[in-house]
Amino acid sequence: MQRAPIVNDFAIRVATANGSGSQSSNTVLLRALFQMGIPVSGKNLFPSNIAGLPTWYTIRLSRRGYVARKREVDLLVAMNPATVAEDVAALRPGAAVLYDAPLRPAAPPAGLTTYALPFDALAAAACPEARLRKLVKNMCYVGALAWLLAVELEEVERAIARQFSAKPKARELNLAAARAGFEGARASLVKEDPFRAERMDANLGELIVDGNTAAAAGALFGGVTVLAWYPITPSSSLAEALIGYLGEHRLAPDGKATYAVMQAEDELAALGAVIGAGWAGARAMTATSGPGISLMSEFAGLGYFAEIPAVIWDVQRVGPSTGLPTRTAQGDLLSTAFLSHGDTRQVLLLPGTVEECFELGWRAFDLAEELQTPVFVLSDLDLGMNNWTAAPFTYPDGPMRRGKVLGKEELDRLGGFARYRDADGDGVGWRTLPGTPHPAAAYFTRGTGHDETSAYSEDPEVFERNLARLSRKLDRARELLPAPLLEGPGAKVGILACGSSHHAVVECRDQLREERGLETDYLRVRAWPFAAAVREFVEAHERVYVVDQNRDGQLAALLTLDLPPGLVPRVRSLAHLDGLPLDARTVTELLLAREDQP
Amino acid sequence: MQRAPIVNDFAIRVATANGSGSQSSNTVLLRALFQMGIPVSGKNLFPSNIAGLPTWYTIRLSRRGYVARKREVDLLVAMNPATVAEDVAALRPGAAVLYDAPLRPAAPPAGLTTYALPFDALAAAACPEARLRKLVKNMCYVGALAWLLAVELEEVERAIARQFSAKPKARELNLAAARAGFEGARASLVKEDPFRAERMDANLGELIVDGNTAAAAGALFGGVTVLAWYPITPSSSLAEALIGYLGEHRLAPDGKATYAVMQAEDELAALGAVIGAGWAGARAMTATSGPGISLMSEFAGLGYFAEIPAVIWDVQRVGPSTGLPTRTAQGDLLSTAFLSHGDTRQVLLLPGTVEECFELGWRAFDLAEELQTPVFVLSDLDLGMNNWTAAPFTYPDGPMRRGKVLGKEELDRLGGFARYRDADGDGVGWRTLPGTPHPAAAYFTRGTGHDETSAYSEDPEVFERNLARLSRKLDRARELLPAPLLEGPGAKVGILACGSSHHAVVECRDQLREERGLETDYLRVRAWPFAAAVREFVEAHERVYVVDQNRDGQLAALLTLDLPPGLVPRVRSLAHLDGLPLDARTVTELLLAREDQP
Amino acid sequence: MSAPNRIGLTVLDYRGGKSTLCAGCGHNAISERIIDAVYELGIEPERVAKLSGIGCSSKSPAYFLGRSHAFNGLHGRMPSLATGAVLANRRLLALGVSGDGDTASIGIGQFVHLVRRNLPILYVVEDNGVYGLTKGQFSATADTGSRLKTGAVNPLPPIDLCALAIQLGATFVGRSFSGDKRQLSAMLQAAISHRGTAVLDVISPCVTFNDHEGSTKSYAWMKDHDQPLQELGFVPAYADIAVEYPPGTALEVKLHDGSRLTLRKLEEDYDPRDRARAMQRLLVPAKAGEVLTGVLYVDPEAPTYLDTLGLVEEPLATLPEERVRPGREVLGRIVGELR
Amino acid sequence: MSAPNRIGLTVLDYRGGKSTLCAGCGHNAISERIIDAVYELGIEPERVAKLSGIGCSSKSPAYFLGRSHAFNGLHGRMPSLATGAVLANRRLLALGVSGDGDTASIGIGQFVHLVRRNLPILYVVEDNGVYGLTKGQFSATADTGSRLKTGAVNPLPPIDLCALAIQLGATFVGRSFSGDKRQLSAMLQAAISHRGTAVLDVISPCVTFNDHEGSTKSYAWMKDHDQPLQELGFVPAYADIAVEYPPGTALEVKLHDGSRLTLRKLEEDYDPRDRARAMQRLLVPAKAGEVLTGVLYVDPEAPTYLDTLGLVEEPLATLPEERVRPGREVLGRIVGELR
Ligand SMILES: Cc1ncc(C[n+]2csc(CCOP(=O)(O)OP(=O)(O)O)c2C)c(N)n1
Ligand SMILES: Cc1ncc(C[n+]2csc(CCOP(=O)(O)OP(=O)(O)O)c2C)c(N)n1
Ligand code: SF4
Ligand code: SF4
Ligand SMILES: [Mg+2]
Ligand SMILES: [Mg+2]
Repeated sequence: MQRAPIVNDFAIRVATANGSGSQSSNTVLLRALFQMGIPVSGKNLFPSNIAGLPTWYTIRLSRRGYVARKREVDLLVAMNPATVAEDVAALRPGAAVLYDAPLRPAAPPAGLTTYALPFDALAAAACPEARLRKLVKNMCYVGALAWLLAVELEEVERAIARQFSAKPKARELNLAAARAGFEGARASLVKEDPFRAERMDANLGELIVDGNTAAAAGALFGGVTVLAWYPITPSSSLAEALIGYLGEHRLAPDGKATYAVMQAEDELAALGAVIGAGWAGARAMTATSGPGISLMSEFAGLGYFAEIPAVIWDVQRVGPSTGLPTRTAQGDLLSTAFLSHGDTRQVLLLPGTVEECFELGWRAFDLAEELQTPVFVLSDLDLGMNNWTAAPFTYPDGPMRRGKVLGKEELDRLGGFARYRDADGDGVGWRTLPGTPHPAAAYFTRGTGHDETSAYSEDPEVFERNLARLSRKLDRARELLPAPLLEGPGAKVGILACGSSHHAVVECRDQLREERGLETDYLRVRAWPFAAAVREFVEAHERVYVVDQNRDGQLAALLTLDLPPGLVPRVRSLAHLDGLPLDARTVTELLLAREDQP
Repeated sequence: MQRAPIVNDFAIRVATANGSGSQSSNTVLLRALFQMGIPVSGKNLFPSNIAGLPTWYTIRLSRRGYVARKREVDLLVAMNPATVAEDVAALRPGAAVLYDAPLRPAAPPAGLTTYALPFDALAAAACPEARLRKLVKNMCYVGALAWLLAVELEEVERAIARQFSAKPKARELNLAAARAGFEGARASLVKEDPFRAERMDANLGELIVDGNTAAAAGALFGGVTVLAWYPITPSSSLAEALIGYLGEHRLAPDGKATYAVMQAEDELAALGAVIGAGWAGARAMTATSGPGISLMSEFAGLGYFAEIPAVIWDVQRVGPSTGLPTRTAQGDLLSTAFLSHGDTRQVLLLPGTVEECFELGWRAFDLAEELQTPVFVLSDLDLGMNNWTAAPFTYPDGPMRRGKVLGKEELDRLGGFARYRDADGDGVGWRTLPGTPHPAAAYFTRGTGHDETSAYSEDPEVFERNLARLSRKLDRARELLPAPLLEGPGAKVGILACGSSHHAVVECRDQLREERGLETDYLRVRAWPFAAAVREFVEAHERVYVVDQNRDGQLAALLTLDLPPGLVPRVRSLAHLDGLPLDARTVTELLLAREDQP
Repeated sequence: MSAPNRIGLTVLDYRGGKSTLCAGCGHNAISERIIDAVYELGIEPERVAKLSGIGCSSKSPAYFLGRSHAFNGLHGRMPSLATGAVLANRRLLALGVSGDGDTASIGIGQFVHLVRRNLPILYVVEDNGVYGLTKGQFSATADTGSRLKTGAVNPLPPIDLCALAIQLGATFVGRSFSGDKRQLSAMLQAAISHRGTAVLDVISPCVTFNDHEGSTKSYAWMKDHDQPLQELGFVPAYADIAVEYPPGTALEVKLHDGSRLTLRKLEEDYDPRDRARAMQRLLVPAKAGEVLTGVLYVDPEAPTYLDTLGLVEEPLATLPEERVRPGREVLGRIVGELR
Repeated sequence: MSAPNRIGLTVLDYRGGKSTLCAGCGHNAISERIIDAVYELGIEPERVAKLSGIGCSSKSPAYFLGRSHAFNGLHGRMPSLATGAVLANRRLLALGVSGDGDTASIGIGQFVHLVRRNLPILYVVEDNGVYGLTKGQFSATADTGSRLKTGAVNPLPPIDLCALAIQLGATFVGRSFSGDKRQLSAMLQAAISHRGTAVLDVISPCVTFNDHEGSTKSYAWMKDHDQPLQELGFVPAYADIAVEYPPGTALEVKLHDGSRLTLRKLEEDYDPRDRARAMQRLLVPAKAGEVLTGVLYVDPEAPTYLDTLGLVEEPLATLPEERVRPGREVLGRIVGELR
């Protein structure tokens, strides 16, 4: 039964154990395919421990450029004895499996193509030193796959050279291992599955990068001066990448730093330092995840009420509580929008691509300083830690916008100022920085009730007026924040999503069109509070499906609260959370189930 | 110009300085009126400092039994030089003012009746010891008011005797001062205003009590065993009252305590201890206010996800941030409902009267243990710290309901158990307490993903199933929580409110009926997630006005998120926040403004 | 299979799940010692409550005492959870497990206040100088100048949790090393037998992120720099064994429960009952990089938080309704007072 | 009106708003001393940043230095705010004001880590043993056995913030009394001139809630139990005054900025540069209830957090764009690395 070849449109899943060095092998495979001009994406599914527990890495090749997770696995590489049985059992007929010979699956489902290779022996041949063999064994499967899938061996070798550029010995060993795998496969396997990689011309000039690195690069070009952080998965790599970039690109000629990095004692202190620094005029940021956001609640309210610029990256993981620290979610939308007691509202930025992680990396500072308020950038583990192809980053489109700050000269001219006066009708007052050498520069910042001059006040009217101005300020911000992106218009059915859901939605829309003839328009929101275009989108559609990677439909909730009540009946929540990156099929199924409801 | 007498339907405002001992005088006045059988209420408007800043105390007499704040002041007692000018300026024509003679207001508005008395001289005559005079001066105005308003002097004397029952000397001095005020007024004033107090037969068997004391008494009868708290206005008096009651009523015969009180180092530790204690089987509680709630976010999420009973009183004050610590609000509804990152939802109880503070004081423990989740009781400063008349508290209507706990015997019979299995279809699993002497009793509690046996799990399906059960659990709780109270039905217009807004709404409905002929039905919700009756109420009305003591319409937001989308267009938010206890006139005006909108 | 202990259980009854920590991680060895100690003391595993924060160390309670309840709580907040649990049920034997990040960084505030209250608890810090679970950043116990694998150097001074605990009035303070079976076992048994807070700072190398050259929390470093103050012995209350030492060479400290901690002196004038001397000794290291181990301070009879609060003897959690809900007459009285 | 100081300002230029604290509150006296000290040192008020937490004490920055920026932040979190502010602008003179509740209870974690970093800041704890603003509950510095007005007795041991700070490696630690004008003024001036963290625990009676018999933080108690270690003097860097003492009776400590702290010894063998002895002296009170005041410890040259981080000399906050936003070629390089 010879099947028609399936070219550049399948998913490979590699099952290994955490800490076994498979990360490099998978990256090499991904890069080799990328270098062949094939649209690819990689998703790492790893456990919340350091070594020994199962890990899965999925690489998707997609001729049409889809980069969301694909729910079905086409080719399994089974290297982990602990999971081989269930991994194989989960395959559908038509799939293939390449397994480490000792792991022969007991009762594989019917219809699988199976290949076995003795990877230990291959590694032994390639690597004379016994104690290093464990490290290169995983590179053998890369070579074997190259043969199986017709991945160009030269690209594999180029990718290995790049991966181990700083370690010549490791490079040689890995090259040998890959070749051993390739030769081993050629020598003993007979190709029976239909999956093939073939050179294309995508990816020209593109990068492979994860969202956290992109965000770090963005912050670098945002002129960040203070980073205060506390490690937490999946945000640590954002801070660590930034520390790397700062050390490389932000030292003065005398070796002194034009930035300060504070590893804080916890998240309360991290945001405290960011707010203190923002108050004193620095571009200050932190990066954290759910538990850290909860701990930052009190300071977030102070930042809102005392109107201090601050940038907080929340690389979301699965909650509630500690939840699943190494799985992805969009679970903090609602609680962050209203983070802190009392009538607090926070600005959310919602990047959906790694390019946007870069752009919001710098733009968040402009927005925080212009609006004088904390700005939360809600990324997620899928976006932040997985590898994505991306267009080269664009240099900021103008000088840094540092908001309304009065210096000595302005004060000389004005004689004085009132910190919280709505002088310009946009809800944003003028501020001065501590240290400004002018006798009228000082004001007294506080989290208690205050009048326009920032003097303490319990006066009911003063309080009400100030709170109304804060509300106006964020309302006016709607059109200042990154605008939603529309694809359409013209259809009756709308889809609304944010963040990393984007990639599943793009594919889902094609599925709906191609499989059901259902045309949809699509609005991707990139900030909250929402721009007027969001309301207009709902107005223009009979029904709007809102895609959420959480249990409770949090984006739908924010939308519901923002819309004129008359439009709310058009909103339909499609919420899904199981910790895996969202795939198109799930969205399509959920949507069609609602469409087909009587 | 002789005006018709106004009997038992006016408001007295006393303006003094904080820390001047006026609290006792005002309490005596309130009590004397109460003892005369007149419906009264007292509202203390005090600054966030300890001594010297302005304080206002308002006593309202209301024949019809209205106890909300009355916006207009009818009789001002001006004792504070710092505020006399503005206090007098704020009076409407027809009002009266009794002022300390040296404070003669410069240019009082027209149409005021004014009385002056030399209170220092009166106090001097009543109190030979010069250094005590300052303390009794304020009792002189009570005596003077007694004469002016025909408050029975015997009742004033009874109230003084009660107030100073433990301090005979103070009692005598204050009696003398009140009499001196009475005589001084009789000797030198001519009654010209229309305001009069007259004996009625309300208040029979009733108490005067603040909500915090009532809640403390409730907790006592709820069998609280662990209180962990950190002081914060306006919740401290709840904890302190409870400590008093426990010391008095909960010592074993040998003097040992059947309770533990921990003054924690902060709010994180307070809720941590409560959760630790709840896990170990105690009835544990804490009391706090907004900033404390923010700090408790992370533990609140753990409590939700690990399913630990806990009772948290949030006596709300004005936020955001430190805000106005001595002013009232309902500003934590939304952020507490979704307190903590991830898909967390919390149970809210919403007492509206001091009687309910008592009842929820004990019932909250039953609910927390039955539902195995943190229960937040959202009171507010108005309810918690002001004095209200109340019916005597009702003893709990049945034995303590301690929820699903397996002991040694049950385990012997069952052999084992699975902590998070939905064994009974209500979403609530069975738990065991640490220390249970059975080899199968133990389970491993965690905030990370877990399966039914509480074993660590990152399995997507296991996680999704568990989260769905948690959602179901709270959905099923809707009818277990205190039911909403309906007044009606029959009208087209509904009003929905919660908490201390109740008292303004009751009066507002009469105003609407009497002044505009507008009939309304009224639903007071007492818990979130809402019971089905809430949806039915909206279904049964053309439009539903939702009353909120916050800026953003938080109760309306919770309602909007809970209703089927088709009903949302009926919801109209009436939100108001200036830190003062809500008054009926404000609600009426807001509502009519919306009604009259084209 | 080991012999049954005093209450007829074998070591197997004290085991937990399979460890998911890295092979060779110091934390695994500490888990073994905890199993031994509780087994040796013949304590019912059901009496133990395991409490922990977040980190590799804080996961480890899953790998010992599977018959004990456990609460793996929040990062840095184990002390408050433990306090609540002990107040709810004073009969529990609270066994707190934490890491250096969990205790010295995010958790230092709760640690300070736990120590101040002298809560009955064994508080073990599995100290590797890094945040293992988040991949090896320095924690607040990392020594000045120590190096990460990446080459990064720690510029800040370490928090010495033992010195800090003694300064705060802790009543049992010891330092040990995950690799020192004998010392750690005796210390754990004594600490469990102590009536108040027992703080043990156990150096526990992270083989994945902090066991290289340049680390001061590595196996190699400890091999060279471990400086034991005493040879520890422990005689449980139920055993009636006399231990003889030549006069002046040893100390015996009788713990509240009647058990005895024997300390054969290696450093002559050190007396772990002298708080000021202990502080002094910790402040002035005898040689560069020395890691002083042993029982650093002990005050066996200091009142605990339970004494302070004057609790009844029975667990509060399970007092019957009639002892915690006053009768109708009390409500009548309270209502009367408010009339 | 006072004479102009070195920079031509009078004391009036250093005043703040009218205090809303209770008359007689110790905090008011401390505010006065702060005004004096900054005036005496001739510091531009615009250079000062006042930071505080929440409490009566933390309100007090509104009542001095009206020409300085201030941030009255959150309860217990002043240290992190201050750290951020100083990192943003190292030229600011950070003046942190806190209370004993604000620091020793809720804020102890941030305090510990601030001290550990040796952030350049003057950190004043206005210590009255109670939470004044919430009406007088015990704080964590209340002495064992001290009494509230209600009769409640504090059963827990106090946290000695000075001993704790020294243990943690603080580089300037002093204790004073709001009522001791001379000592407090000199100490404040020296502390402001210190280059790292200066922790001052200033006993500051709460007249409303903790000034009665049974309190150990009352005016009366301090009158009887204040035990000064030295007579302090301070000679600013700009003044060139020689101070002569008979040999052996005094110590002079030269601070980093060239100013000098003179200590006329009242207690013979006390040397505030000896950390171990300082700890020792604080642990073993000479007489019951003594409150040891004076400069307890000083290390004038220890590296600060700014040294640790190797910051440029200019304030980070106002570096021009070209120094904080790398050019297009750098972006090109970064992009290239990711290709
Ligand atoms: C509030 C919060 N912040 C951060 C984290 C991420 N985190 C998990 S473990 C850990 C550090 C653990 O270090 P340590 O206590 O030393 O334990 P080890 O892993 O070294 O044994 C951190 C920062 C978290 N879980 N929660
Ligand atoms: C998070 C939080 N918890 C509690 C409070 C209430 N609160 C205000 S001031 C204070 C204590 C202040 O004590 P201290 O620092 O000693 O200052 P003092 O008033 O005695 O000068 C407390 C608990 C608060 N504002 N914020
Ligand atoms: S990472 Fe380090 S601390 Fe964590 S399990 Fe591995 S060796 Fe142990
Ligand atoms: S209450 Fe105490 S601390 Fe607060 S201002 Fe008054 S005297 Fe000072
Ligand atoms: Mg560690
Ligand atoms: Mg205080």
